[in-house]
Amino acid sequence: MSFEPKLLGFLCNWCSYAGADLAGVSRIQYPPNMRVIRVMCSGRVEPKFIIQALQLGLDGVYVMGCHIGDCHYLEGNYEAVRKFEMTKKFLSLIGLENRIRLDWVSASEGQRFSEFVTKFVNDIKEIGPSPLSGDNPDNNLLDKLKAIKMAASSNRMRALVGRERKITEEANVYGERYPQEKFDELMNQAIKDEFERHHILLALEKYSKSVKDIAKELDIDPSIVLEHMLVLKARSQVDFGEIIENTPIFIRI
Amino acid sequence: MSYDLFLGCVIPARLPFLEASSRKVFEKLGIKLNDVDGFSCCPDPTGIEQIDRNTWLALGARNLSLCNNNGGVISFCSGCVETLKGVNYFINKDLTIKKKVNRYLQKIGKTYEGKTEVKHFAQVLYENLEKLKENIEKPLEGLKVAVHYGCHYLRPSEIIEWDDPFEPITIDEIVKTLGAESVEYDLKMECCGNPVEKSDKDLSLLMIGNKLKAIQQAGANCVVVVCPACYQQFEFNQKELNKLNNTDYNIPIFYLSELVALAFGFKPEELGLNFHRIKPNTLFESLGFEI
Amino acid sequence: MESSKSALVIGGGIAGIQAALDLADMGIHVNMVEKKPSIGGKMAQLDKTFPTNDCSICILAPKLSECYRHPNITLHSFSEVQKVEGQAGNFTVEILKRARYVKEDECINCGLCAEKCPMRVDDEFDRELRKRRAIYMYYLQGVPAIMTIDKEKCLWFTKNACRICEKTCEREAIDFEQEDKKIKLENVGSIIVATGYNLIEDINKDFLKNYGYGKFRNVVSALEFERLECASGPQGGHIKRLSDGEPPKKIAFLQCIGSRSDKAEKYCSSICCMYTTKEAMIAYEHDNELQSYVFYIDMRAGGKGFQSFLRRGASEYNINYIKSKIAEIKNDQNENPIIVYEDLNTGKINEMKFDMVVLATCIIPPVGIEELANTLGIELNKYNFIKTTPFIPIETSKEGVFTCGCVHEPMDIPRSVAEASGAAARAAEIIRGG
Amino acid sequence: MSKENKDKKEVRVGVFICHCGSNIGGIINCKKLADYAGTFPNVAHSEDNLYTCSETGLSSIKNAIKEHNLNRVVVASCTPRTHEPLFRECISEAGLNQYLFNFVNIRDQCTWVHMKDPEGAYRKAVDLVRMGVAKAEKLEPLDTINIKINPSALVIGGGVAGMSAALNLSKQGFKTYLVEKEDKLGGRLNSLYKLFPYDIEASEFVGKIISNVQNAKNLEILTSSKVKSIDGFVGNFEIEIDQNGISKNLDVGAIIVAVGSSSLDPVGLFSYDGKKRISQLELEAKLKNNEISAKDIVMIQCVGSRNDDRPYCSSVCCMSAIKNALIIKEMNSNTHVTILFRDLYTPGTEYEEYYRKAREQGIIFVKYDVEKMPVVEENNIKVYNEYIGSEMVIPYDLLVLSTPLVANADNKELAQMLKVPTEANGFFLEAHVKLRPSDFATDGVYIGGSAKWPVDIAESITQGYSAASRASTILSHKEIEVEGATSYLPEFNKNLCTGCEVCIKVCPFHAIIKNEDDEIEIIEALCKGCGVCGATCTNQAIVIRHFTDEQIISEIYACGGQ
Repeated sequence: MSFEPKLLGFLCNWCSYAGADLAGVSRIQYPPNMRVIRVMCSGRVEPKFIIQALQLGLDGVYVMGCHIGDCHYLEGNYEAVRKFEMTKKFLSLIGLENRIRLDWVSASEGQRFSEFVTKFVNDIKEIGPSPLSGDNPDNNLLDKLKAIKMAASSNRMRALVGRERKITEEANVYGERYPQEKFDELMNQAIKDEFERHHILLALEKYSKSVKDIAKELDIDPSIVLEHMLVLKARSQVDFGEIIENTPIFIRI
Repeated sequence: MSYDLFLGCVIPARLPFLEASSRKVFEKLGIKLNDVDGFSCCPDPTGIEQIDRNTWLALGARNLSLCNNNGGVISFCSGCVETLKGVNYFINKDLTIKKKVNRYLQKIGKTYEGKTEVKHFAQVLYENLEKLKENIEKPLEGLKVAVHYGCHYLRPSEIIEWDDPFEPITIDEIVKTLGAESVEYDLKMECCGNPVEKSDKDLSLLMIGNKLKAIQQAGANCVVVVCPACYQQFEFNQKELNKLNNTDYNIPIFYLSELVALAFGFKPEELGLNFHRIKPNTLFESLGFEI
Repeated sequence: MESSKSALVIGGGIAGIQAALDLADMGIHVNMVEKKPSIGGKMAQLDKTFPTNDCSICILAPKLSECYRHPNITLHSFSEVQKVEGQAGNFTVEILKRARYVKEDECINCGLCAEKCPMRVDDEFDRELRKRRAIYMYYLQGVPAIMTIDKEKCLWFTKNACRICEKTCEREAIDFEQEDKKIKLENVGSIIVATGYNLIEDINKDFLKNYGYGKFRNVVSALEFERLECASGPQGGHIKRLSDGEPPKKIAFLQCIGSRSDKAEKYCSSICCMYTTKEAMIAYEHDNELQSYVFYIDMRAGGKGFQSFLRRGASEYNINYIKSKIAEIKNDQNENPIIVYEDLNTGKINEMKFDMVVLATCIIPPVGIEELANTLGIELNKYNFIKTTPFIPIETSKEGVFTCGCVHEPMDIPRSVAEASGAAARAAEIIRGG
Repeated sequence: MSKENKDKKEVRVGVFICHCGSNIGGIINCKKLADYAGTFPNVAHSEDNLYTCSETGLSSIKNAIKEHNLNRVVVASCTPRTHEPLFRECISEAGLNQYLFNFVNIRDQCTWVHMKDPEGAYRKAVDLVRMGVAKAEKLEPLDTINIKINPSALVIGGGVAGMSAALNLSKQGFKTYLVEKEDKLGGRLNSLYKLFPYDIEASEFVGKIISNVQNAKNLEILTSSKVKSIDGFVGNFEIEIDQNGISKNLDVGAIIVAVGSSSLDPVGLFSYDGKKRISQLELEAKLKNNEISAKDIVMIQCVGSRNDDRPYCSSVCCMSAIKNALIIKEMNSNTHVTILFRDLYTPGTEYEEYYRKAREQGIIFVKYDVEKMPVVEENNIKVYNEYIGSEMVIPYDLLVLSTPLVANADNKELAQMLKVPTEANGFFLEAHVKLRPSDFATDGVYIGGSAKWPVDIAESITQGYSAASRASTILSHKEIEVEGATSYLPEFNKNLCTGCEVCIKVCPFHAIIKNEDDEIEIIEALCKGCGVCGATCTNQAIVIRHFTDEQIISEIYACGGQ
């Protein structure tokens, strides 16, 4: 039988969930591939939720909220955008970014809702089943995704994305505004670093390794690994274990 | 209550007995049908409309312009009804069409405003269901009817504006009112295949064959139709099919008016049931209707 | 602060709803009377609302259900006020609750009956741009979500046949024997009249013929256009010409149709300048090649954010504003309306051809206001709007009877809502014996 | 508390699948679905009902709760948006906390939209129910939060709006304080001569209102007073007032902002000099003292408004200009009055009528265009009129400039005290321009009159009453109940909080503050439960009740992959 993707949708209670209901009241038909989790506001949807869903092998995740400006909580959907964009950037590191989507659906747009879902289902059918679905998922990819989940939930990333609007939209007390472009650079670098760092931590979970081992295992330049190691040590997430023929072996704390 | 009667071509020319039963039914219901002089072909909503839409519109409008009964006009033929309703629809929807059509009509000193109401005789029957009940003398118990609505009775729904285009109920309701049973069957909403007969006989046979098969499987002992085209398709092709793929179809086909008339107590011969190719006699005997 | 006295709110539009909710939230019991089968009024018919372009039903719907569920509000939909006696602080009111022929506590609005009903009827809510069945919900998101049988059109009431709805309804909610009910309310402390407005096309189509309305298919009224734009409207939110279903590329919006005019109404309808710009914006969002022309006398945009709204319209949405007077509207053989106008900036007479014309038709007092005024014993002003006290536009000529919204003067939603709350405050004063 | 006793008690979920007649039952096999749900761990009971929302359905829920001592209830049916309240009520009648209910939408978002694919619909329904149960297992009982309400109000501003609000509230029986910074009540009306469209003396009109205010019971007037500080939240505000240097403390339940607006001085515009070229406001004074001798009077509208600095229409200037023009005509019909305008703003019934009257009285209206601004010379004004296609030269001996109402300079200060926003032009910004014109996003604080936007007297008065009404919806209750599903910072998470304050920034309702001991504190009374703070909290310390990470993640798991 043909591939029937399984999708998860996070719908905000006030607009998109109501829109989905209207599609029902108007009997507008669409494929039954999407399961729905109702949240009060799209701003509640954390990156880790989206990533968790992919990790479980779901083929795609949809986040829907009120149109910008219509948010029942004034600005929740602005926050949703920032968090979603960060998640997307993370996932693009491992080529899963096209499996998640963010859209606005109002309470009167039953038609629009069903069109969006239909389109998403078809697009996912196009790109095929998630490499993480099925009985033997791609474990290497799974590890990376786990690393991403940890990274996205890390204090640093949450702090960054949490402050993004404040930093880029309003001026600080000195009236300085941090330009979006520059922020994006910073964000992208952070995403890359934190991904690698948490990937390293994950690698160390099993057993302790030297910089060389890790560099080889994760195929990252040793010098970069070393830098990460120092940061992680400073964060006291790793420490020296024993030293074998003057190569330090790192252990995870 | 009275209506102008639009007979069309097929019924008077080829199946006059259908007209007979219909007229009897309406007389019994006390609904007067006036015959109007000068009606032409409706014309045919599948053929002519495709070939020359303006002609179709103009002729249809001309027919309607002849009606002067404020009850409107009814027809025993779904095709005619669709044409006449269609002409109304387009004339009222698009003023350019209205003007154009009236330019044609002017040449014969006529005008048409698009105000004449058009009804299918089955609709009128449904609208008078209670009266119909009162007049029933012989409930048609034991009759297992496969209702075939046919396309033009329902679709295009924005033109016909009657009953549900996908899950219609009116004729089933009438049949039930007559005391017969309406049998659900697959492909109920499929086309009978008549319109393609000229261009692709095999396809046409395939379509009617599938329907008859489904009807037989559902255990119906007769079919009711409300359109002369469907009637012919069902009547004339059963023997042919039997020859082709040695099936044993022998399912009597009734026109809705005939069933109503029977329930009203009319004798089969009064209705010219003997003109049917597939004689209902055996069926009637098996049900113990005295003939 | 409980009170034995209750309040009566007449009209279930946004004004009435706000007044009722405020009073109810103050702990005062409210009887709300709505003529139509569902509350929501004109705002429910709008696609979006200026100047935020919020989706109208999205922001309205929560208030509707709040109104329906509020323990302090008794909603009498499909009902009318028939008799009012007594005076401020103690009115006695008689309400006629019209029969829906559907049991309110049984119907779950599943819609099966409407699917089966064979009768097609012009849909009033959609300004007769589409058909509904003879048993119907006034509109999809309507509250209360209960079906109603259209007695004028139902086959049973007209021809004594069918009753298919009765057969299809699994909850046996259909009740053809249902009868109109009289409901008597004692000890009503004060009354708020919020019966809203009608539009000139509702009573005087002939006048609009001068503008091609009813004559040319592609000339529509603003409210009709609102429905055409709406995602849940007759064209599913795809704006198409009524003549041939083609998407319009050039639309004319004509202001002051029947307003500020010696031929119809002398007053200004107040809201048209703004909603016209909104409609043009939404239309543009549907199709970025669309060009809009607004033919106006004075741009009246005094409200919050209104001026910048107009600026955005002109700069970002292809809207051209022409200060002008309309001379004539013609129609070419392809149903393209042609507008002949005098440009008030240049004094020149010009002609322009359009795919579609939208008329900002005049707001008029609600049909039946005279009877209501009689029943209530309140005065109307010379335009037949409710007469109010100088500088206190929520006070009628009768003590204890207040008003809000368009029933006393054309106004936009925010002002209606503010007035509604204001009226509620005054009503509370009386009920609490202040 | 909830957490512990949940751990103690084993979770027993009851699942109820509604046929909704054939709306659901006609598409999928509800019986089968119910039986299947019965096999989930922790599901102690499952059944299908023809209509779970019917009396029979509800009572069977109640019975099941007793019989199988269920402590969680899941109903799979239409949509929570219409029916959740009903079922919550039902289970609380059966003695369960209402938040232990979870709704699964298998009609509006399943059978109704997958009619043509019953198998698909069934598969989806199964997943949805599994997810619903998974969430239900993790649900915790919550208490709705009650806030005591102090039945008294503070009205800031003693103009018509403020006075109307104060009058109404006091008449409704609430102790009301009316604070005015000037030494007497009346506000803007004190500087006006007559009022349109009825030509009533402003002093006379406002005088009546003032005396009503002065005679009103439980209404305390504080003139020459300024608000110094505002603390607390809805129902419990602590205000500090400074009255001529003496500070006073007031405790009130609600606050109404009616501080009005100021009018722009046309300094540097159209060679304004305050003598021969004056502002509309100065004209009022001259009319009051009957100092008008000029024969040729020209008025210019939109002076300093509807331009880039002030891109708004002040909406009252056209009417006041017309009014004063008519007064002048009345005094001496030979005086020529010309009004140069851009768009005449006389909306509605009476104003339009008034405008017509003005034309009949021979007042001349000339439209000018921003592209070609009028040029003021010593005794003439040159204005290009496209209509006649040439420049007009209009002589004048008195030039009156209609300047817009502008936001008070001290609005910002007050806004910060109240934690409410102002918009680009400095006027106060209400919660929603359309449907909440008198509210702020912050509960218990309301707005009326021209402090929000330029409005005429009638509208100021209405808005005053409107704000009073909104305040009364709070003040009328000894206690108000607010949604229990709020965000909170559990004791056991306090150590996680780094005090980074990101949550404070993202909360649109100012429900999160840093308290005296420099700890993050969530004022649950103000929380609306959107959950953004929880999603943002850098150390994931904040918990969103009823939508906890735990609950959502278990839903995700239940949705699963295959």
